[in-house]
Amino acid sequence: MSEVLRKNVPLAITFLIGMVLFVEWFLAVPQIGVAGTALRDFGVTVSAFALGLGAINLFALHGGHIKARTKNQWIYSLALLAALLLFIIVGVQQGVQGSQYKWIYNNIIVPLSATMYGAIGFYIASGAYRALRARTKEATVLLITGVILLLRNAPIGPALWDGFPIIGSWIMDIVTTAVYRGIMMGSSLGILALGIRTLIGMERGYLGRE
Amino acid sequence: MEIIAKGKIVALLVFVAFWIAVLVYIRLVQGGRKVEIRRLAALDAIDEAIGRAVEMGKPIMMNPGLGSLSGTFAADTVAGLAVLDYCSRKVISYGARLIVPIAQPDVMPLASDIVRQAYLAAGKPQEFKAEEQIRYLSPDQFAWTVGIQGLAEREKPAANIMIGYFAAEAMILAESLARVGALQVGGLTNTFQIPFFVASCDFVLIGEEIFAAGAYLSKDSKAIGSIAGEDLFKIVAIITIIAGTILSLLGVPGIPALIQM
Amino acid sequence: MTKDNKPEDIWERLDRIPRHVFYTLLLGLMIVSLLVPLGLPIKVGAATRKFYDIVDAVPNDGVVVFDISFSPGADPELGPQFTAILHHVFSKPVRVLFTVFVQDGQMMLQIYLDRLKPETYGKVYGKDWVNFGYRAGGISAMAELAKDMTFFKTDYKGTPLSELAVMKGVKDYRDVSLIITVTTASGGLSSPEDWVQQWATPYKTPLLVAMLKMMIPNTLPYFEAGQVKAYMGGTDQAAEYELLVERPGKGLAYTDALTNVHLLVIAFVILGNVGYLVRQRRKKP
Amino acid sequence: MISTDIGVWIAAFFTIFIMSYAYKDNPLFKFAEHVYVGAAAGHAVVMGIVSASTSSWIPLTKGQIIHIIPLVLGLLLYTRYHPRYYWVSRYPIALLVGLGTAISIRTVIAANFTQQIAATIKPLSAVPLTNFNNLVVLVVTVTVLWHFLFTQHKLATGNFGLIGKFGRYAMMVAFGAAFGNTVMTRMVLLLGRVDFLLFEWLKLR
Repeated sequence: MSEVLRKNVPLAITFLIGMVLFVEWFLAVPQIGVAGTALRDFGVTVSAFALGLGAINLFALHGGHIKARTKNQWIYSLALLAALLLFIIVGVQQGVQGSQYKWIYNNIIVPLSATMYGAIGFYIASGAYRALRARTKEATVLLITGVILLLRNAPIGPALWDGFPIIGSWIMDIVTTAVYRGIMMGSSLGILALGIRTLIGMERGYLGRE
Repeated sequence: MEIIAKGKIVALLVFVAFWIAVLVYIRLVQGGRKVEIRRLAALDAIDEAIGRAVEMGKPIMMNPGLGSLSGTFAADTVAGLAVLDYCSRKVISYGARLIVPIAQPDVMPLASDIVRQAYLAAGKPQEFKAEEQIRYLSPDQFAWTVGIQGLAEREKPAANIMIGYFAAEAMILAESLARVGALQVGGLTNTFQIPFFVASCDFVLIGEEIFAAGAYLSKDSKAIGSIAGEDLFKIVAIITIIAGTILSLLGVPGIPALIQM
Repeated sequence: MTKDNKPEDIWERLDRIPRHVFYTLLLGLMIVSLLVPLGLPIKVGAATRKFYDIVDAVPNDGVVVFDISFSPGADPELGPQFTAILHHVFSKPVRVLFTVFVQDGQMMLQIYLDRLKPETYGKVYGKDWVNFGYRAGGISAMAELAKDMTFFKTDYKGTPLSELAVMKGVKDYRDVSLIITVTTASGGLSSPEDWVQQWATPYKTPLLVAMLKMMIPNTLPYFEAGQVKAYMGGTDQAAEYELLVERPGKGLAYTDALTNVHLLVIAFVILGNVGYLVRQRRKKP
Repeated sequence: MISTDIGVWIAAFFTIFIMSYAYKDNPLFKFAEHVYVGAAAGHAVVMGIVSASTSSWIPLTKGQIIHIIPLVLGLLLYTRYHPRYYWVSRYPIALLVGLGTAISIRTVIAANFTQQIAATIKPLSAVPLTNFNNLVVLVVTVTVLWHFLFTQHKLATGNFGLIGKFGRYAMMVAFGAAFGNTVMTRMVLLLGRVDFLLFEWLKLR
């Protein structure tokens, strides 16, 4: 009995939800549409609850560091949990539209996230230098088209030869389109196959420990 | 009255046919039909990278990516975990150390189980140190990335295998691990990021190759059967494109419209 | 010739330029270019023109679904595009419904609304535009919205949508003239692909995508297949749009610096290859 | 004159701390990194609360009883920490997995497969260049697909193997181009931070 509750029912739920959504999508049955809508409505709320799980994990991990006074770490853990609590307290008190919440968001999250993202600029520069080398035949092809596109995006390219923007755009619009189309078609089949196996209970990794 | 929604007839037919084909191939493979998946160069590279790290006495990092098990990228993550299964057995049988950085909470218990099983199979379960080896970092993209950078600086892995879903951080990861001298094998379906792995990793599995690699290494009949079904549909797609174009050139109109019915 | 050794000659030096030299030059060049702009001329490309024309062609009182799905990290590249398009949309007699499917989008939208001030365009909240606010659920919510434009029930402040004049006659996808998404979202949340799959493919709603330049190749197959009507990506296109709507902004300001940085990267790639190839040749007897 | 806004100063310091890592790992970076992780997690929780309350809690308080279901399911997610009843969390997860999988795959087949086949099939055009481009798209799409044949050994080796090989070179052309094209995007993001430091913090203009 407990085996049924623990495993079979969840697998059946996944399957049934899948079927409802497929019928809703492919067939014109209005009644199913209502069920589909309700399910997706539920999904919105349940995934909102899932956002709390990450916070709990952080509390466990960094609370542990603080308690154990882990060398070179606990003080950082303290900063982490302080930031976490600051956002939750201010956010719950005044909502995301509150002026103080907007202030901490704009002055803490915005610069941190923007700078992390921006730091990729450093890595792509050193990466271009290191990786765009004529080491093998394939790497040489990569080097040549890479430089053509760099020249297309920098006005010096067109100034040197007005063919750069034309060739660059042609590669992007024609060759890249077709290549990505081929890759996309292939991987969509892979995704589809796994999705089908998941819905019929052949892949049950998401259930976690047995 | 229409029963099938407009614009979805062909899609539904293809969907159902694909579903059947995958199930039939899985049955066939389970029934003993021999389906061999072509060996990919990047897979040999995984062995080579592990061997090199063992010789150097340094750890091996295996990264199953940023994806979770319930989102759009579940498929990529599952492929990464299949490769993790293979890597951990190999690494542990050589007596080397494996580090697995984790982003999503739901991936952690699975990765942990896989590595624990490998230690059990090698007869040395007492050597498995879950907290040290299966490193839960953060589901936040860049916090996870930064955590991996830190791990790389401290542990200096000699091999870095990254197969799964990767986003903008792909370039940072590949550069940071190159900094510490790791031999790198990457694999992903996210077309935005494939160029960066291709440029910065020593070997790369591109797009669908990660599913084939997972199937090849796991020898799982369900995964192998699926690849056979996928191949059939790629051939069908190729034939449709070529035949459709020939018909269109001969002046038969409306082939694309037919496919979009 | 190990890592600790000094490089033996100029070629090895070129082959192994230390990272920090590169980074310092990069930052220095950016600072100088921003402080001393050269004002290099630019030309409006066909892609930007097409985007502009489609926005411009929305009929009077038409409904535009404007999706904001980027986070602060992408602000330098998407902010200028967003500002220029938003300025254009607000300058026209159309209704605007803002949707947000990534968490940070709500904040980004608010920041830009505060900057542009819809009231200066004569736009009244609730009558000319509405903000649905952030909704979790990604593609499921997006798919649902197509079938029922009042799916969210309330706006971001909790006001029932039925009480807002802007929603009058807006029932489902048939009442939407255009979707514009400004996005860096990954698949499943609000990526260009998601809008293609949930709206543009099944319902043929015209879809415009403003995104990072690096996202263009991924979106091109959809553009070529007609599922995306026009796209913008990158600061160069933002600068072009700024010219079209006659409102100079960051896009134009960044153009010089980007040009110079590209030259630096090209120079380093060339130097690296020269060093590498000369050394390879010397190794061979 | 340099900014007098304390918020700008905080933002400027965080920007510099994060940038410093490109040169070398250091304690200031580590501090910024930890604050970032904490703040992002806190913000996620707040946004989750907002979202759950607008889509379920408010309708529930207005008498729509059915909205009790997602709220209960959401709470059940947290049973995963319970040593005995951890399996109860499988119910909401089963819902999320079912929804996520079905919604993504039901559209993938049309958008990423059949429609892409249709888009590759083109009639003869009066413009020679268009015909040439259409041919290139067709050849590249087919050869790339060919490259991804894994179980068909006859098609993957010998002369037929060359077709897949061609596809692989086409991929390299595309990847090189995409790499070169991305440099712009990444540099703009970095430029945005430099812009902030120069003009919003130091106010050099």
